[in-house]
Amino acid sequence: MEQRFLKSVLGVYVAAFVIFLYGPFIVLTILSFQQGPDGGPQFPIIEWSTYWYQQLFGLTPPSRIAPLPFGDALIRSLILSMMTMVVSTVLGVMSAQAFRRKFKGSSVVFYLIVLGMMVPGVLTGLGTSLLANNVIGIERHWYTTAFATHVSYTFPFAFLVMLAILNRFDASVEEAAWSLGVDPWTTFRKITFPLIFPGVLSAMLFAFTLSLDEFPRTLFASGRDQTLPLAIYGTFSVEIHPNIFAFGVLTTLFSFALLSVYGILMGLSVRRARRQAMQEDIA
Amino acid sequence: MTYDLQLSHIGKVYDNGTPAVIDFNLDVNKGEFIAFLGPSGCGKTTTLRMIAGFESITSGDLLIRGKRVNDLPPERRPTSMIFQNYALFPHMTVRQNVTFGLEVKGTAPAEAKRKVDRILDKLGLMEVAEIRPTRLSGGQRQRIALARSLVVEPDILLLDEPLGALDANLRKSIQNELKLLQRDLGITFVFVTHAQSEALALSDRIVVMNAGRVEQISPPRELYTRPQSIFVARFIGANTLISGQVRQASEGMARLDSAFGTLEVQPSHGIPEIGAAASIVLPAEAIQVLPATTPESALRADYGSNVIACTINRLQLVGHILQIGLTLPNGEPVSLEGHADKYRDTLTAGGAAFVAWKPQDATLISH
Amino acid sequence: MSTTALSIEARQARVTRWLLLPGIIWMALFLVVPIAMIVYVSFWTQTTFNISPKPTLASWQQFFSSSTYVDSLWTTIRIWLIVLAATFAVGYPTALFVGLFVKSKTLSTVLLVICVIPFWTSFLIRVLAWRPMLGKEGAINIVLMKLHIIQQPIEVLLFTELSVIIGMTQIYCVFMVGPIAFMLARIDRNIIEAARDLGAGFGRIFWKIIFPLSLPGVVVGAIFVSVMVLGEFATSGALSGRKVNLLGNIIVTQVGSLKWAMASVVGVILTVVMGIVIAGFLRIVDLKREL
Amino acid sequence: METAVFRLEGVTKRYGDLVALDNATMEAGSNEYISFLGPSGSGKTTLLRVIAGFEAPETGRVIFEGRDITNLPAHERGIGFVFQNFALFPHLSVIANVGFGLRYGKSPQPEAEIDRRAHEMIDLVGLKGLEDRGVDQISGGQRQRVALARTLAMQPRLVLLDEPLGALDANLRGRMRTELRAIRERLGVTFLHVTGSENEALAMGDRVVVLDRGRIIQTGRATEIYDSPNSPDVAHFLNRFNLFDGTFRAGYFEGPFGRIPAPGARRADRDVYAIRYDRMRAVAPGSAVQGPALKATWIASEYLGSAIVNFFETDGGRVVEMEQHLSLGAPQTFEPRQDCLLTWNPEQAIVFGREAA
Repeated sequence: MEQRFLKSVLGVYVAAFVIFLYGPFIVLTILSFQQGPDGGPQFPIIEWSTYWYQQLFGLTPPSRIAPLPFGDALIRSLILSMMTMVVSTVLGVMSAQAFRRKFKGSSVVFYLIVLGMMVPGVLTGLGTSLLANNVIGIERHWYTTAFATHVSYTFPFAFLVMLAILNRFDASVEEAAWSLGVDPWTTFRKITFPLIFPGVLSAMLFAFTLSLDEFPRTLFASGRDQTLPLAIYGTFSVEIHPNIFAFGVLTTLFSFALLSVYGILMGLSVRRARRQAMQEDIA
Repeated sequence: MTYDLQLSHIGKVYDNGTPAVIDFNLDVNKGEFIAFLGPSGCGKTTTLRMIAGFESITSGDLLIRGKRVNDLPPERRPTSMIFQNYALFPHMTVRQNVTFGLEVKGTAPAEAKRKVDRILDKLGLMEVAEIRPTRLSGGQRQRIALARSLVVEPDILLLDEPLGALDANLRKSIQNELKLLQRDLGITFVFVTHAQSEALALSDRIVVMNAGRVEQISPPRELYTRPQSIFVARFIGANTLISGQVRQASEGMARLDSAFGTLEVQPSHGIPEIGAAASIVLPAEAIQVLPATTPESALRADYGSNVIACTINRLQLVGHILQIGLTLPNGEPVSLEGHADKYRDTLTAGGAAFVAWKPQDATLISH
Repeated sequence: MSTTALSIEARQARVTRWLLLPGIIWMALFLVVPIAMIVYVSFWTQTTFNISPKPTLASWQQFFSSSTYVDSLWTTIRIWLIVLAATFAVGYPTALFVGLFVKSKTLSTVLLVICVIPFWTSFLIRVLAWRPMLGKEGAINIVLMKLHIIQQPIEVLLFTELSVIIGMTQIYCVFMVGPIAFMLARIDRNIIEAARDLGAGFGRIFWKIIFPLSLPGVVVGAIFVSVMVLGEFATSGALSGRKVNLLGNIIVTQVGSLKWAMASVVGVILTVVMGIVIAGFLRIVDLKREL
Repeated sequence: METAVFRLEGVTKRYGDLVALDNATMEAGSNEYISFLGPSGSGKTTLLRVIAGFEAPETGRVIFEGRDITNLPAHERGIGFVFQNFALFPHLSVIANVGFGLRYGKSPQPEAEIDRRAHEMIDLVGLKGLEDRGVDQISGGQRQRVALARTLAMQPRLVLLDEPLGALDANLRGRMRTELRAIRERLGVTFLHVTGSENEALAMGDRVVVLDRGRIIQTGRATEIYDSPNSPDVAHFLNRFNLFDGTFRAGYFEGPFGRIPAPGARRADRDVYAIRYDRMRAVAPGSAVQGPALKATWIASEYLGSAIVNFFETDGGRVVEMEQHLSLGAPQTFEPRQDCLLTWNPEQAIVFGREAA
């Protein structure tokens, strides 16, 4: 009885929590339909319109409010996230694979890697730009210095994901392959990798997401050409218009759609596997 | 007199409408060791969890020492459960694990310490008392679970496959320990297992379950030698089933027409109908293997018409046990074993022999 | 005969070394060296337009003699502690519900996904979205006035320390929920049943069993939140109307005016604070063992 | 015995302070079935893993077909290994599991040959018709067979089996024992089989190797080990003997059952009297008994189906077991706490003594 009561209280609490979590987003969505080009990013709504969405795609006549300069920044961000994703996942898989064997100094190496996610972004960004700017004297670019800081941030996440996956990995299948005369590299390609692939995918997803939205590191380390978060940050210093809200709604909807497709596909494959298993049980 | 535990017409239907347990009836005396035995999914664990209070009871009455406890939550029932994975508190030392139940009850610390010390000592856990259980072996963890349950002095101890997580080596010795402990304490044990060897070895009575129903409740030996249904005959022991048709039946003797001629059996539960289809259930232990040289008259005198010629395929001595593999005339293989002293040099692999049994050693089950 | 060949052990050790090398080099070059750089540069000599590697304590003295700078250190610590407590208070009950009380695996996954979805909106836009929420004519005031709970709009909501705290709590609380829910979901249900079986009520089970077992999740969550809050500057910049100056804000302004040495001093102080905080948390829980 | 296929010379393996293998030396001939017996933690599995090349020994040599393979990695050894958990490749079908080594191993075969040999192996282990199933769609017994077929497809001359039947239930285990022996005899391969069950070790091995704390303490034919264990430890691991401490002096053993003659005692590091469970007899307390007489109280019995084990407690609080096989007739029955006198034929006992010749 006691527990059931607690459960309903907690249920209500969680509902409130979700409202807290989504409140700003809902307000942002509402305001993205503000009248344009004269309506500001605040209540009340003067008149509902899709002006700001049209503006994003350049469908409105030119006005005093310039369209958001996000085109190039978005492409740069996507390329940077891809690069970061690939490198940090490869590094993560390699290091986690190494950690399956006990070795001297493993604690030091573990914390060295994990340090990457424990150092605030401002510090890494600052340090890297000091290094590039004042000591080596090279120019900073999003694809050099910023890329380096991104990987040192996402690599620990990929590493931890892979470590968790490999910790639960039953090594006897690899030993079985060796005892069949298959060399370790082929064994990794044909046995280990296919089996840890779901983990690799989530490590990639992690790295990509973190890198795409990474801001403090990039701020110092990326030099002249902006990435998407920097471009957004740039609009802060001038006046804000609802077009940035519209942009937020669209990006969220886009990623949500991608996520749903992924979820539905996963759900279907799980259900198919379950149905197969059930048929086996009956047979 | 009141029973320690009574299940009267207990039934359980899951929320989705599937029945899990159907009309379960059982009276348990104080100090009895009861085993629930059956294949996975037969409802044995569900029944145990109903007794513990973790599953609601759909119908029927559950009585502990005469008191109806259907609606009591587990924390207020005088039962204690040993989980299959032991469910020890991983962040507490062995001593803290065992003390937990007494703390909850509000036992004075000094008294609690005395009780905990006594039980730790009894189960040989004193040396590991200050260690966390995650670092201990399976056998030790099992004993901690026992100590944690026993220290609160439950009326009934419920055990859910407590030997399942142990390796085969350890299982035998822990099994013995458990048996001796139960005899020593005199508490009622209800034990769930899917391994017949455990049920046979440990319990006073075995409840065989199949698909939610009770098939038979009997002491081990009776269950083994006198199965009451085809399911039990196939599930328990190593029985040979010979089917046929009842030709003649009376109080003390029934005759059955089978592929091996007319066979005699003493019906143990009721007189079968004449002409009915029935099976003779022949436990491996009831079968005598006799050398081919045994004179026919001697066979007839001892075993009547229950003699079948057979071929011996395989003889293997494992320790002092002779394992015999033979084939009946219809090609059915039979495996049995005997003490080496009994069969010393009387049988040869590849040779012919007789199998024979006494009418009272077999059981007749009507279909 | 290959008696001179390497032993199996030595061969495995060699493979391990090669697997680790790229990661170690990367982290050394792009993480350790940059941090060392901050320490080094904090002792450089700064003139208005230039900086030279002549060692001096000038920037350090400047930091500690300026009340603006020292205050920002205390503000950072205060906001960090408040946000940490708030995310824990807001997050733990949610995690308890998601990780422990929800029995269906599907539902708990759905709830977790719901918590994660906001992350697909850019962090900066999420911060910005709080402005029309908290403003004098913002959503909260509108709703509260419509409900007749208040007569006058609440003005302290925006461009104050409170708005920074509210914003950060919302943005970072999910980092608390995730690890705690994960640890709670890992608790074997039989353990809780065993405790009930021994007569314990919910309160005791919570304090003696559930909470201690979820502690590693709390610590991991706290580390996440601390790392992010201590290094923050965007939320405070956007929601406080420049009233709240965190160490991060100072670094940004100093870099903006090319005062590298001063930025480095603040960076070193931030590093020290961070180091103390993380070391403290890691004393409670061995991160490596919990994986 | 023909020439040894395989030899271990003074192999030692430590994990930190724990000595898993202590100077182990043994050899196996071709076409031999050797089983290993010992309590858990005795080093049986480590022994197999060292032979397979999954673990490297600190000292000693492993020799296979006349070659020192101590430093050879596992995939170059050509020794088969069957795991307790089967270790099938979960993402591959039955036939792909069996053909895996032929396809990706040292000497890759043409597809047609892989297919032929994989099918041949699947037939051998009786899995025809299941070729295209996923390995999670077949039963435990079938998985065991896939594991065996996968190993045998490589035609190794030596196969290591690490508790291969441990994951199967009792009924299946009995059947698989017979099958395993039959398959081995057909192929003439040497099997080294580690098992936790003394019964399995005795039933399956042509020879049995007994291990204790990393040391090989006895090697011999199954009947030899059973009838004459060379130390109290071996007798203990066989799980068939009541062991009594006492003193052996001048041809007599003095124990809790009195002082009785003990001719033919074996030399050992301590004085122990061993008598098999099935050699014990219980008689009424007053009976006149010649030879050993042990006062005891009946406490419990266990029904094994084919036999009954009775437990007695002696005055000293020791538990003594007596087994009666039901093929020898109806068993004795006892009342709770009934006093008895336990006795046996002293000629059937095995006595270990420090002073024995």
